Amino acid sequence: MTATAFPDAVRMTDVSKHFGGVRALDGVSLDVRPGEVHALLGENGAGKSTILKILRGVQPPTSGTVAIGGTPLTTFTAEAARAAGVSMAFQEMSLVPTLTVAQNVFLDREIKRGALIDDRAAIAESRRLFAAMGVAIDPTRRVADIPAGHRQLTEIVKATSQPCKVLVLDEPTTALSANEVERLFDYVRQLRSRGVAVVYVSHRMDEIFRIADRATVLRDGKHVVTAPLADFTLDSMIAAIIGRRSRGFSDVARGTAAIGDVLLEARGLSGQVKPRDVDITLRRGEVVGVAGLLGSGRSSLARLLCGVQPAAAGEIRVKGEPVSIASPRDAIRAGIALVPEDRARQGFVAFHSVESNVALPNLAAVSKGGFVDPRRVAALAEAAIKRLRIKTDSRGAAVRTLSGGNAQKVVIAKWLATEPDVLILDEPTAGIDIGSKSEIVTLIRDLARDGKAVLVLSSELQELLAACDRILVMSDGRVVRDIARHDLDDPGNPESVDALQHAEQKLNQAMQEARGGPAR
Amino acid sequence: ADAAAALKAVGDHVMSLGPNGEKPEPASAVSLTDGELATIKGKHAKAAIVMHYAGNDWSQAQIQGLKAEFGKMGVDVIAVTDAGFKPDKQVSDIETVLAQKPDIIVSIPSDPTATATEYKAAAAAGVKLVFMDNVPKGMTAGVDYVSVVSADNYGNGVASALLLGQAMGGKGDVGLVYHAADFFVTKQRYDAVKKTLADYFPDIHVVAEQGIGGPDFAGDAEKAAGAMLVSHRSIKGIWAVWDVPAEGVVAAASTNGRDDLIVTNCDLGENVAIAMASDGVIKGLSAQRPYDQGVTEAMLAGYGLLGKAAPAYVALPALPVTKANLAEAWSQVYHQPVTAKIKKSM
Amino acid sequence: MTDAAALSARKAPSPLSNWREFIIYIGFVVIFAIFAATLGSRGFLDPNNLLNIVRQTAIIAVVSVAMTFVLGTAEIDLSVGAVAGLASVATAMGMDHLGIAGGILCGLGTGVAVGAVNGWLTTGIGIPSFLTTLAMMGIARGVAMWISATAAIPILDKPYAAVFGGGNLGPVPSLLLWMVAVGAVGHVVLRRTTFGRRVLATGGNETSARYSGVDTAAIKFKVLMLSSVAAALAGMLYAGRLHSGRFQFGEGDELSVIAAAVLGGTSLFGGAGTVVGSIMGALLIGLINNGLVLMGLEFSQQLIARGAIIIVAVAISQTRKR
Amino acid sequence: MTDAAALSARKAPSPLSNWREFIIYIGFVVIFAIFAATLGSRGFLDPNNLLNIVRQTAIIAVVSVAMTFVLGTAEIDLSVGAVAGLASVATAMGMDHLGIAGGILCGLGTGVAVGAVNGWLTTGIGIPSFLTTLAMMGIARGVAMWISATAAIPILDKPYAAVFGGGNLGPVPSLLLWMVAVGAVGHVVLRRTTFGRRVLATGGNETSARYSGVDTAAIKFKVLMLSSVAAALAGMLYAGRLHSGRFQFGEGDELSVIAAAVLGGTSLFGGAGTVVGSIMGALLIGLINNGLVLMGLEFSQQLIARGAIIIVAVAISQTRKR
Ligand SMILES: Nc1ncnc2c1ncn2[C@@H]1O[C@H](COP(=O)(O)OP(=O)(O)OP(=O)(O)O)[C@@H](O)[C@H]1O
Ligand SMILES: Nc1ncnc2c1ncn2[C@@H]1O[C@H](COP(=O)(O)OP(=O)(O)OP(=O)(O)O)[C@@H](O)[C@H]1O
Ligand SMILES: [Mg+2]
Ligand SMILES: [Mg+2]
Repeated sequence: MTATAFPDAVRMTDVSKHFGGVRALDGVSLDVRPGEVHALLGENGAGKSTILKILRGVQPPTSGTVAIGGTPLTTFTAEAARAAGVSMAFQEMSLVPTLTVAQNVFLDREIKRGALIDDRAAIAESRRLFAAMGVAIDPTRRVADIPAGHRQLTEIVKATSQPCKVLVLDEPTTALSANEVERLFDYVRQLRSRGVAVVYVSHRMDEIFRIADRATVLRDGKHVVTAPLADFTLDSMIAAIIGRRSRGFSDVARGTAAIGDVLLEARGLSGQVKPRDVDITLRRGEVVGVAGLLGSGRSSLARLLCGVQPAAAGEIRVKGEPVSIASPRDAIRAGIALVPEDRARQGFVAFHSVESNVALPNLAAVSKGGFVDPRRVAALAEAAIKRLRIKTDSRGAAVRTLSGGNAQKVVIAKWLATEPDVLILDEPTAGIDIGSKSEIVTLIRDLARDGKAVLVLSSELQELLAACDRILVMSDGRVVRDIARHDLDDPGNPESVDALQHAEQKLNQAMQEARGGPAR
Repeated sequence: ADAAAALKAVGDHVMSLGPNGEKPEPASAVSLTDGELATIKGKHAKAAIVMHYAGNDWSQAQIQGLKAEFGKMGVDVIAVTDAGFKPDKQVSDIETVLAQKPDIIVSIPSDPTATATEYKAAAAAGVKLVFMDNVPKGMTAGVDYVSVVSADNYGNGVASALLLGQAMGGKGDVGLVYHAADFFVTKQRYDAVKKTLADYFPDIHVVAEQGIGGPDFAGDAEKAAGAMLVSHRSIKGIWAVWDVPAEGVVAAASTNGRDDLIVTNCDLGENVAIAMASDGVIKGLSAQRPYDQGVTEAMLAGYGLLGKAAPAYVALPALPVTKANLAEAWSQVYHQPVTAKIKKSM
Repeated sequence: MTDAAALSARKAPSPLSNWREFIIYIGFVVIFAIFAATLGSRGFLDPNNLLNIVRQTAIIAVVSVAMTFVLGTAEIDLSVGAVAGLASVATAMGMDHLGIAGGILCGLGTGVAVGAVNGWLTTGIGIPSFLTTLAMMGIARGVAMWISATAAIPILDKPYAAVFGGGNLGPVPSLLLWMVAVGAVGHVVLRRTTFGRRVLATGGNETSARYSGVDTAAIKFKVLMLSSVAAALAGMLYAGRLHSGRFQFGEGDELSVIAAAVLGGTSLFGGAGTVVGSIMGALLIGLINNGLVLMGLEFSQQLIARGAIIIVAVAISQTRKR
Repeated sequence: MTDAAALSARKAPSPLSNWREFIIYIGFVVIFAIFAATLGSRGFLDPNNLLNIVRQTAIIAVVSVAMTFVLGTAEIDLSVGAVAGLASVATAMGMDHLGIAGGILCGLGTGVAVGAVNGWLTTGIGIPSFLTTLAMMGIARGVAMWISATAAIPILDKPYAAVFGGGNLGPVPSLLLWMVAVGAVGHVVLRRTTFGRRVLATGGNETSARYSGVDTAAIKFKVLMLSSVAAALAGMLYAGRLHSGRFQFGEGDELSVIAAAVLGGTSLFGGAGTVVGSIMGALLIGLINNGLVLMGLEFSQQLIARGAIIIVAVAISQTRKR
C-alpha cells in the first residue's frame, strides 16, 4: 500500500516527540491518501493528538519529517501548515471564550469588506454553516456562555469550513448525539468525494467502522499497524489498540445489584429554563441513565442536583430528608458528587498537579484541624492513578500535560475518591479509550453493588446500555420516558453477540418518538 | 568668621533676594488700615488657594494663616487645591478654579516654567495673584502679580548649617541629605548649607551627599543616612533638607546605634521638635514662619483688590531654634502654644 | 457568602459581560446630572469648564486607548507614565538642538525605543510584562531626571505648543482633537481590523489563538510598542500644554490609565475591552475630579469622595444588571 | 473570573513552571555576590548594614506575604499602602486617647474594617477588586489626611516603638522577627492548610474550584481581609519605627509589594505563588536599593540601575531555565 500514482496527502516519516522525559512519539510514520478517511486509533496517551498537532504545525517534532501533498514542511508553524492546506478540529478545542461564536469560526481568516472586518457577513455565514449541520447555535453569543456540545460543534464548523486538502478531526464527537454525528459524517463523505484527505480520531468503534477507509493504530507512541478497515474486525481492532483481547462494552457483566431504599429523590425539579418539572428517584444499588438529544436538559438537571445552579422550583430529598442544595458544597455534604461534562472548565485546574487536583474535593478527608497531610494526599493520588490506570509520569505532573482521556480519568478519579452515596456522571467517558471505557462502566456497576446510587448522563447509547438498570429519556427539559434496561433486550436471543446493537436501535427509536413529547 | 554673630544676624534680616533680584521688604512693612479693611469687606471677594502640595505642617500653617486673615477681610475662600508636586495637576487645578471666577489666587508654583502660561492666563483674566516663595517664569511684579512672600530659604540653609557647625564644635565629617529635584526652595537651602559650612567651618568636611526623590521621603532619608553611617563611620553630623527627611535620619541614627549623631534641619515639625526636646539627635533647626507668611499674603491680596502699591518681594527671616527657645519659637511659628507632647518630652 | 454572591463575584470580572459595557455610561450620566444640579452656580456647566474637563483628561484618555490593547492581550504596561515624562524631556531637548521637527522625532523615537525594549524583553526573553515595564518605569524616569538634571526644559516654540495640547482650533482645544482622533482610530482598529481581533484572541486564550494561527508573540510585541508610542505622544502633549519638558510629567499616570480602561469595561485578564469605554472611563475620572474641586472640598475630602463616587457609580450599574 | 479554562490555558506556560520558582534565588545570590565584591569597602558586609536591608524591607515583606494570597486567588489589593498610612494614624491617635492597647486595637480595627468593605464590595456586589481597592486607596488616604489634618501624630510610648519595628531584641531588630514570624505562618498556611489549597484552586480555575465545593466567594473575602490586616500591621510597624503616625506612610507600597510577589514567582493570574518567594522578592529589592545607595549613585542613576538590575536578574534566571 505504497507508491500511489499521486503523492500522499500526508506523509509523516519517523516522527518523534519528547516532552522532557516523556516519549510521546517514537519514530512514528503516517501516510494519508487524498480522498480517504483515515482513522487514527490508540489508547489514551498513545500519541494521537501529539502527532496531529505536529501535522497542524502547532507543535514542532523532536525529529522526523512531514510532507503535505508531496511538499515537505520546512517550518512548523500554524501558518505554514494551513498554507499547505491542513485544517484541524482540536480535541481540547481552539476557541477563544471571550469572542463570539461567529468571531471564533472565522478567527484569523475574517471576512472583510475593504480593509475592515465584516462581522455581519460572518454571522450570516456561520448561521448557514450551522444550519447545514442541522443545529441552531446563535453565532452572536460568547463562546464562554454556550454549552459544551455547542462548543464542540463550533470547533467542528470552524475546522470544516476552511478550504483544505487535509482535514483533521481529533475526537470531534465526544459531546454529540447521534443526529449531529450523522450530519458530520454526511459532510465528511462529501469532502472525501472531493478528494480531501480526512484524519479521524475517535474512541467510538461504531463510528470508525461507519466512516473510515483505512486505520492506523498507535500504542505508547509507537506505530502498531496500518491497514484497510476491511482487514479489521471489532475484536481484532480492539486487540490492536489495547494490546489484549476485549469486546468493549459487551465485556461488561451487568450482574443485577440488589435495589435498596431510596437515596436521592427529586420532585417537580425545575431550573430557570431547563429542566422542567422533573421527578427522579435513585435507589441504592441502582444505575440510572439519562439519554437525550443535545440540549435536552441532561446537564442542566445535573447542575441543579449538584447546586451549581439554584433550582427555580421543586424539592430534593436525600435518604428521605429534604435538603436545600444551594451550592456544590451543600451537595458534597449531602453525599452527592458530580463528574462534570466539561473537564477543562469544570473538571480541573490545568496547571496544577494531578495530586492536588485529586485532593481538592477531598480536602476534608486528607486534613486534620485544617492542616493537610501530604502523605495522605500522595496516597490518595497514587490510589486514583492505579485505580483508573491514569497515564502520567508522576502524580506531580500538571494535568495539562496529560492526554485528553487521561485528564478525563483524573476528573472521574477525584470524584470517586470522595466516596459519595450518589454519583452523577455527565458524559463520563468523553475521550476515554475503548478499553478503559468498559473498565469504567464495570467500576460504575461495582459502585452500585456496594450500595451506591449512580446517575449516568451520556450521549453514547452503548455506554448507557452497558451501565444502566434504567434509562430516562429527556426531551426539551422534561423526562419523557422511563425504560427498564431489560425491556430493550432482544427477547429472542438475549446473549447474542450484537445484543448491544439491537438494544441501541430500540433505545434510539424510543428517543426519536420522545421528541414528540411525553407519552405517559 | 564668627558663627554665633552670623547666627544672630540670620534671625534678624533676610538674606535671599527676590526671584528677579529684588531686595526684600520685611513683613512689618505690610499692613491694612481699618478703612481699607472695610472697603475690601465691601467687595465680598472670592479667593482660591492653589498649593503645590498640601500634605505637611508648613502648607497647613500657611493655609490657616491665609484663611484667618481672609476671614478678617471678609474674603470667601472658595477652593484649596493640592497638586501633589505635579505641575500638570496644578495647571488643571488653576483651570478649574478659574471656572469659579475668583478675584484672588494665592499660590506656590510647583514648577516656575511649566505652570507659567496658566498663571499668565489667570492674570489676564484679571485675577489678583499673590505667590508664596517663588514666581513663575516671565511674570513681573505689579503687572502680572501683586507680590511674592517668601520665607528666607537661603537664610534657613545658613542657619541650619551654622547650628550644625556649632553643635559639632566646628570640626568633623558631615553628610547632607538633600532634595533630588529642581525645586527652588529646597535648592536654595542646599546651596546655602554647602556655602556656609565651607565659609565658617574650615575643619568640617562634607564626606557624603545623598539626594532623595520621594514619595516616601522619610524612608528614603533613612536609607540614605543608614548607608552614610555604615560607609563613612567618621560622620559626626547629618543635615536634612526638611523635617520629614530629618525624621528618617533620626530613625537611621537609632537603628545604627549612633545616639551621638548630630542632626539639624530646616522647618519645625512636631516630631523633630520632640526629638530635640527629649535631647535626641536633633540639636537644632531653622524654622520658617508659614502662618505669618500666610497672613502677609492675604493682606497683599488685599493690596491687589485696592490697587494699592505693594512691595514686589516680602520675606520673613529664618528662625533658628534650639531646645532653649523651642517653646516660644513654636508659638511664633504656629500661633499656638507648644503641644502637650513636646512639653512632655522636655 | 451566599451562592448568589459567589455567582456575581464570579461574573463580575467576566470580560464583556454586559454590565461592564454599561457601567461607565450609566455612571457618567448619573454623576454629570448630579454635578449639573448642585454645581451649576459654581460654573460647572460653563462651556469653558466642560472643556477644562476634556483638557485635563485628554492625555490620560489617549494613553488609555493604547492600554486597552495591552490589557486586551492580558499584558500590562506600567511604564507609560514614566515614558511620557521622558518623551516630554526628549522633545524639549530635541527642539533646542534640532528644531521642532527634530524635537517631535526625539519624542516619538523615545516611545519606539522603549516599546521595542519592552516588547523584546516580554516576548523574546519571556519576562512577565509586569516586571519588564515596572523596571522600565524606573529606567525611563531615571534617564529623564538625569538628562534634564531634574529641571524643566522650557519650550518657546509657539506653533508646537499650539498643536500639541496648548492651543485651540477655534473654540476647540487641540487636546480634544487629539483625543477624538486617537479614540476613533483606536476604536476602528480594535473592532474592525484583523489586528484588533487577534489582540482580543491572544488575550482571550493564548493557546487557542496560537492554534488558530495567530502569532501571539508578534501581537504582544506590537501592543507594547503601541502603548509606548501613545505614552510618548502623551509626553509631547504634556510638553505642549505646559510649554516645557519635565521628568515629573505623567508621574503616576499608569494607574489612572489602567483605572480608566477597567472602568470602561476592559478586563485585566485579557480578551475583552472597548476603546470608547476606556475614554469614557478617563472622562468619568476627570469629571469627578473637576466637580470635587468646584465643590471647594479639602483635598482629603476630595480623595474620599472620589473613591466613594467610583464605588457607587460601579455598584449602581452593577445592581441594575442583577 | 468565569473563563477559568481560558485563563488556565493561557497561563499554563508561566506559573509554577520552574524558572519562576528559582529566579529570585539565583538573582538574589548573584547580586549579593556582586555587591559583596564591589562594596565590601563601603561597609556593605557590615552586619549592621545587612540588618539595615532587613529593616528597610521587612514591612514590604510582611504585606507581600498577604498579597501572595490575594494574587493567588487572581484578585488584587491596591489599597494596602494607603491602609498602612491610615492604620499608622489610627494607632497613634488611638494611643493618645486610649493608651497603648487601645492604639493597637484601633490599628488592627482599621485593617479589619477596610478588609470587610473590600471583601464585601468585591464578592458581594461583584465590583472587580482592582476598582474596589483602587477606590479604597483614595478613601483610606483621604480619611488619614483628614483625621490627622495631614500632620504627623507623634508616639511617645517607648515600649510600643520597641515592639513594633523600632527596637531590637538583643542584636535582632524586632522588624526581622515580625518578618520571619509572618513569613513562617504565611508559608505554612499557604502550603499546608486546606485554606491555602483552596486559595490556589480558586485562582487557578474558579469554575472548577466551585464545582469541587470550594466557596470561592468566601475565600476571596478572606484573602482581602487578610491583606488589609497585614497592611494595618505594616502601618503599625511604620508608626513604631518613625515614632509617629502619618498619612504618607506606605505611599506607593502597593506597587513594591506586588512587585515583590511577582519577582517571587507569584502569578498575577492566580493559582500560583510561594510566600518564601515573595519575601525573597522584597529582600532582593531592598538589597538592590541598599547597594545602589552605598555606591553613592545619584537618585536618578539609582532608578536606572535598579530597573536594569531587576531585568538582568530575571533574565539570567530565565535563560538559565531555557
Ligand atoms: N505538553 C506536554 N508535556 C508533557 N507531556 C505531554 C504533553 N503533551 C502530551 N504529553 C504526553 O504525551 C503522551 C501522548 O499524549 P496525546 O495527547 O498525544 O495522547 P492521545 O493519543 O491524544 O490520548 P487521548 O486519546 O487521551 O487524547 C501522553 O503521555 C501525554 O502525557
Ligand atoms: N455552569 C453553568 N452555569 C449556568 N448556566 C450554564 C452553565 N453551563 C451551561 N449553562 C447554560 O445552560 C443552558 C443549558 O446548557 P446545556 O447545553 O448543558 O443544556 P442541556 O440540555 O442540559 O445539555 P445536554 O442535555 O446536551 O447535556 C445553556 O444555555 C448553557 O449556556
Ligand atoms: Mg488526544
Ligand atoms: Mg451536556
